[in-house]
Amino acid sequence: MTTTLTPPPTRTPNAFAHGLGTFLRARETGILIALVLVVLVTTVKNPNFIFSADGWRDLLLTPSILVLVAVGQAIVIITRSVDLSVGSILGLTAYLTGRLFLDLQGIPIIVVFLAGIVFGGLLGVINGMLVAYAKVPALVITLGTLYAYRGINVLWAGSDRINASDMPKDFLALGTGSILSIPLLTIIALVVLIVAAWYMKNIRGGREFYAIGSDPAAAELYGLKVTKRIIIAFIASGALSGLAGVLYAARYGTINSQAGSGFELDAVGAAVIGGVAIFGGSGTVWGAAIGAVLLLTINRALPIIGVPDFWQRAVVGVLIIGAIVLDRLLALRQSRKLLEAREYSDD
Amino acid sequence: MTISPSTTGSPALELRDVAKSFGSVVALRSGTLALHSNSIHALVGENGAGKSTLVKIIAGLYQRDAGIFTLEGQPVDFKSTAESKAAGIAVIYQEPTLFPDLSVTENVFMGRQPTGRFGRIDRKAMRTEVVGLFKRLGVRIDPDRPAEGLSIADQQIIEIAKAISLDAKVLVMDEPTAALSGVEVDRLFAVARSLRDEGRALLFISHRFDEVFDLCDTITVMRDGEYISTDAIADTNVDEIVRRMVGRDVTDLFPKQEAAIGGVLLEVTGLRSAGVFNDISFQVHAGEIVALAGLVGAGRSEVARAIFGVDPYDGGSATIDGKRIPPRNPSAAMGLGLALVPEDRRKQGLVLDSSVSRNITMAIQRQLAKLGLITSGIENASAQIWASRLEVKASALDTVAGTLSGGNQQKVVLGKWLATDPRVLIIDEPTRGIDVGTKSEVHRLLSELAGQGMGILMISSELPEVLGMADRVLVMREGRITAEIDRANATSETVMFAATHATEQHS
Amino acid sequence: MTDTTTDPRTAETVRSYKNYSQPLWRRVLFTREAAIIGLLIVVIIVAAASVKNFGTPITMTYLLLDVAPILLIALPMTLVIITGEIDLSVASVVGLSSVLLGILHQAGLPIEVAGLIALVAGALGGALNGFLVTVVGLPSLAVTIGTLALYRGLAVGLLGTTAVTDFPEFWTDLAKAKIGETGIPVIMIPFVVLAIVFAIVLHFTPFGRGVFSIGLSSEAATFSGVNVNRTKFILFVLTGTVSALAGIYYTLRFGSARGDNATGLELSVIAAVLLGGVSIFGGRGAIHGVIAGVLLIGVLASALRLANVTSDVINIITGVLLVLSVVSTSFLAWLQKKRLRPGGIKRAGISAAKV
Amino acid sequence: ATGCASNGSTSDSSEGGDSGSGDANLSITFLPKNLGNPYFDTSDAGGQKAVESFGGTFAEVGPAEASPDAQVSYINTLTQQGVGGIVVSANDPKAICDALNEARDAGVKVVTFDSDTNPECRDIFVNQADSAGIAQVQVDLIAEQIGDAGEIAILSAAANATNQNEWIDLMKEELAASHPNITVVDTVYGDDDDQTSFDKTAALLQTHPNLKGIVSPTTVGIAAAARYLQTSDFKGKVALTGLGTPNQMRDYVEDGTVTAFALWNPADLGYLSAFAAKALIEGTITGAEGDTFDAGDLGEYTVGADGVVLLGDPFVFDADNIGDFDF
Ligand SMILES: Nc1ncnc2c1ncn2[C@@H]1O[C@H](COP(=O)(O)OP(=O)(O)OP(=O)(O)O)[C@@H](O)[C@H]1O
Ligand SMILES: Nc1ncnc2c1ncn2[C@@H]1O[C@H](COP(=O)(O)OP(=O)(O)OP(=O)(O)O)[C@@H](O)[C@H]1O
Ligand SMILES: [Mg+2]
Ligand SMILES: [Mg+2]
Repeated sequence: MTTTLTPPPTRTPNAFAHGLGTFLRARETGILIALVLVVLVTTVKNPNFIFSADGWRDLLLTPSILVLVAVGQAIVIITRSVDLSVGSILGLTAYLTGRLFLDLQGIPIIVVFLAGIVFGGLLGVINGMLVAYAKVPALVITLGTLYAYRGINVLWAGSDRINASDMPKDFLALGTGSILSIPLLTIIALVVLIVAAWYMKNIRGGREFYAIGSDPAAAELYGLKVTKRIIIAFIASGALSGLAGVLYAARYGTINSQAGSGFELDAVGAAVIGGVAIFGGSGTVWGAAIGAVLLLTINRALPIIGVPDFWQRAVVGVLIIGAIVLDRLLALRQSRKLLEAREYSDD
Repeated sequence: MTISPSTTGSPALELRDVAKSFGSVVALRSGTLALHSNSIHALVGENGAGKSTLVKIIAGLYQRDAGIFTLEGQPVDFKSTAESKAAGIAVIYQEPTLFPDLSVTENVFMGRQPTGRFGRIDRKAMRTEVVGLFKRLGVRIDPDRPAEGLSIADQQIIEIAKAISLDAKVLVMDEPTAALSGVEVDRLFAVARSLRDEGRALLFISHRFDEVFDLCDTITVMRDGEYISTDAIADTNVDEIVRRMVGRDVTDLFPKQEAAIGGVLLEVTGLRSAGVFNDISFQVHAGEIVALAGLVGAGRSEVARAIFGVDPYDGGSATIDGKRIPPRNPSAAMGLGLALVPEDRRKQGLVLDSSVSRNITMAIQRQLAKLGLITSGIENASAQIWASRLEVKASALDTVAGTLSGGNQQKVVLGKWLATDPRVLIIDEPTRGIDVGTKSEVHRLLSELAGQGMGILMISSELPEVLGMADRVLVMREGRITAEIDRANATSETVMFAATHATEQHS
Repeated sequence: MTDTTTDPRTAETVRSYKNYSQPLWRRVLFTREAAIIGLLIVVIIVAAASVKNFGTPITMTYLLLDVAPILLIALPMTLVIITGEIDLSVASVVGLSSVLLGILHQAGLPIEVAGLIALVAGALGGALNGFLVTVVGLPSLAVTIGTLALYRGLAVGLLGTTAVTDFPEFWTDLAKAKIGETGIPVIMIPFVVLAIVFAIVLHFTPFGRGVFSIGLSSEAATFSGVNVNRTKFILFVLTGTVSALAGIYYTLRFGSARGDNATGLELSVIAAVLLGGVSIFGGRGAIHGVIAGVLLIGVLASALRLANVTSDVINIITGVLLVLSVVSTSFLAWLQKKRLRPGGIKRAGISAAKV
Repeated sequence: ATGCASNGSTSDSSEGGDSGSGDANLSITFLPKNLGNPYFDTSDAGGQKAVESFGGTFAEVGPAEASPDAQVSYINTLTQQGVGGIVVSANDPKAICDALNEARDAGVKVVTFDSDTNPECRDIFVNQADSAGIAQVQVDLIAEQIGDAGEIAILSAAANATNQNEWIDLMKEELAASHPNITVVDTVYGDDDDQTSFDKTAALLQTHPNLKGIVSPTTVGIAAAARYLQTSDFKGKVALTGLGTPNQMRDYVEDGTVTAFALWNPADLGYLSAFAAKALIEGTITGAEGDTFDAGDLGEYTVGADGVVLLGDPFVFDADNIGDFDF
């Protein structure tokens, strides 16, 4: 009887070893290693990739906006939905940001940020309600709102363009400035990422996203509030896309009606590459964030490594497919291991 | 009706004349049940008697159509499982429902994790509690592994741990032991008894009478959705209970015709699949009905699926008339004259959203096609024949199959496979969830088919059905055939003994 | 003995069933397809009456020329979506086949051979999608997001900044030619042939029945002897091939092979297919509805353009129409369920939103 | 949105030809590469001013994204509407050809501006400056700014843009011929998209640490590149020039990020194109070499070889003169 149950190893003595083990087994590890490799190889080829003020800054800055959108996307995908309208939401809020500065001279920057987040969240609510109440697949709904939101944007903006000179210098500085050589935008993205990761890992609500994505029927048996959670996931995605839109305005300085178009594929791509299962239930926002950084860093590294401009999309495609195939193989290996473990325990 | 001596005062939970229908299927006519603190109450009844439905009403998953439901004297009306949980009711469902991607620990605590500051989930506390629970249940499952890939037994244990950890006043267990082995069952019983002694009310559902008589204080019998009786365990015996469960002379139900047994049709030799079944060998002759009996989870369905080619297997072979049935190719098996009526008719047997006529002709599309083309007219003509032969109760041939009652759905599946004109029919749980009248119709049909020279392999968990229909009974236990019993020697004792005991009864 | 038991039964109780529970007109009129066709007719009538120049025959010519690639790709896409899968890489295959046609022709191959190779390349592209979905077992959404980038990347990479424009006049003229005096473009001939083939395959063959079964319940289909993986693989290959055909048409019509040809076309195709009544969950849809869906979007765009409505409003209308069409389906389904289950009994099963 | 109002009247007046001289159909529609591009906003505004000055009806339509197939749909629509003239900047020299020819067969006059099609598909091409001149001025500017030696890179628009590619080729020839110490190390494509151009600039500067200058012969590209440079360490170290509009570039010239850049006046380009269309519609000219027509405030212009009308030499903007312009 004493042999049947070996007490679990006490964790304190070798917490580090345990942590290391968890890290090495995590799905995100592979993708992180890939990222480090890309950065290393590129840096060896051209040290400026990291070791110049701009190189360092761009390494951190360029992916920050996509990181925000990818975090929201990851939350939605983890609950077994998908949000294709993020690019359109980003574009709309970016334009809203410009308009606010133009039409309400002297508006405090913080108010603009809040307005962007709230507006994005509202667009997310529309998605969430349609998906959760009408029980219609998220893919179709958000494909529809992808068109509709973008159309509204074009209708609103026309061929109007917001230029850097239309927005306050302080605001634009947020897009490029840095503290202790870490760009502000990156800090914002990191804060959001850490909060989201913490929530997804340590708060009941966060775990329920995973539960719903893992098995929606079981979630209902457990008495989880499935509808509410799905709507919240879409609000999160919308609000983060809204925040990303405000930051987009700060970073790029010029906004027209097409800002952020095509972002949805990058965001879904980042999440999938980062190990978020497209059928929900597993993956982390960390993974999605690393996926976003990898995606954009590859984009920047390919010309330095010597891949010509025109071939870069093909390489990105191969990398996406490679990542999901790898993920699948790892999952298969895992489930084989579990099956073997069962056979042993049966003996 | 006598009240158990161990229960005094008002019941902790009471249901009276509770009814529930699903469309035209009446699952529960008059469910009556009273659970008392300090007591373990057994609920028994045939398959489809309405036990699980009753459980789901208690859990708040279903809402009753009529009747009274009180908790400690107060009428309650649960709208969701969250409400019943909050009211102190823990439920172990018949089918384990875990989140495959989440860890075992998380599965136990989902939705009610212990939290510390800032609402942070206290993982340490969670893990400690799970380890304690598993120790109490005497199982070795890594609390940190994902639920994905766990065996049914392990999943069932996690369900049990989950329910126990709720620390509920009322604990409902719907066939928790169906997949468990002796050791685990003993542990479970020890825990159940200690819970009883702490003053809780427990409900225990099982088809294993030894367990029921070992554990419980009181027993309620249900039949066809109706309450039959409640007795103190000490005042009754197994024979009495079975008589009440079945409620009629069993032999009347099974109009077995004598058929001439011919040569070997289906021959299975040394079939094995790692972790599922091992060394399966048997034969089915023309005109013969062979029953494959055993407890749920013994692996009978897996054997059937492997023979038919839906599941892969690791070794061995199956032949029809000496011709090898190629693995993983159901359409080739169909070509050789094999038909499989699968156990889960709603998922595997039918395309629920498709019409009756499409479903009936689904397995014979290629035969029906003229010049490679097929039309609704051709399908309807063929479906007409089988629907009327089996007397499917449907208003028209384009009625959506999912809207039919369970028994009629089963008839459609039968029709679909009989239409292929098979030589060998494997039929998995032919009458699960079917009402009594339909049941005997199905049995008569099986008899008739055997009489016409078809070889039938019938998988069934219903003992009376096995005993009433089979020319020969094969018993499976934990993935192996443990006994072969001919009609003359087949009794409930011999079959159940082989299904539950490791040592083989017959040499 | 057998006689006595069977005879009376068949004589007494032989039941006969109506083939259909509803009269023909109800079955034809009360469908998504009929609704879309009706809407199409209404839009055409309203546009002809209120939009200047819409009534002219040339409108139809331009309209059909414009929507021809979408019409073509929508055919196999319909089948793919009915099995419950999706292919987002079609527009990239259009681009790739366009580029292949261009560079191979430029390299001196006769255009017929170049076209054939482009078709084969499209089939191979579809086969890669199919392989990853059926053999490796990946979700088609993720796979085709990847191949969307890959095929487009190959197209852009192969041709770089240049565009190949020197195609034989015979072929470029043919791509725009009209059938006699009718004003109907010649491209409609292969389209109609393909549409008939696809309609027959989907609606009148065992293969088509299998496609529907897979979409409704791939498990039940497997248990009935339908080869699920082979069916899906074939459909992905077909989609790739027809997309390549659309790419060839596209190239010849504009006389220009470019890497970025038809960017974003996948969304138009999917939007049109869904509008045409195909369920994204799989298992339901019809070719005629899809054709009406494509034409509806095309007619709306054409009429609105003629009425000087800007492209953004056209996009909003497309998006809203798409959302409304799916929401209305599930709303109708919900109503029907309510009617079928009187007494307000709660849904038996547990359903939750899926992707 | 603006198109609705003005075009409503197009349809009304297209048949009658009520305005302008005689019964000519002076409804002229501008079809830029895409809407929402400030360069075309300016040129089309110039066109509108011209059309209104001679009493025609002006309209502007176009796709949201610069693609030839979308332009074809619009050309077809305009043909059906029976406008008098189309003034178009081509997204592809060949792809829109047939549509334009059909329009011409239907009696619509076609003027290309900014980016030409093949000559046989239009009546007149109004060239902002001849390509050699454009290439020359940019080469001169960059050579001067980097001291006639070192690495430079080019940030272009779409990879298929006809005019861009032609200029780039000519610039390379000119550099090879007259500035042997300057090497073009890279050409990247920002697709006339702010974000892409911005990110490509960043990548360029990383990839080529010794870069001395960037030439961006597109207004979107030069503005995005300037915005990147402004906030980077490379400000003042890497020279930037190319083609840009004064309003977009004002900040950067004033703070020294950019010393000088060139452009013709896009408003004049649109203005001239509108008058060319008018002359064609009225039958004053046919597009043959040697034809002359009146272009309002700009004076008289002569059609050159291949039906090309040249606006003039590009103008160089710098800190001293940028304050004089507002477009
Ligand atoms: N969701 C449902 N929809 C339609 N019919 C149902 C549903 N659930 C149960 N039924 C029917 O109700 C009847 C009672 O089912 P129930 O599951 O309660 O039986 P049970 O006594 O638990 O049987 P078993 O011993 O096999 O578990 C059966 O005929 C079944 O087919
Ligand atoms: N020895 C075993 N160890 C672990 N898991 C097993 C073992 N035997 C069977 N299983 C698992 O149990 C399940 C078998 O359940 P299933 O209910 O299909 O069996 P069955 O005998 O057909 O029962 P029934 O048809 O009566 O429900 C399978 O998931 C199988 O993997
Ligand atoms: Mg049950
Ligand atoms: Mg079974």
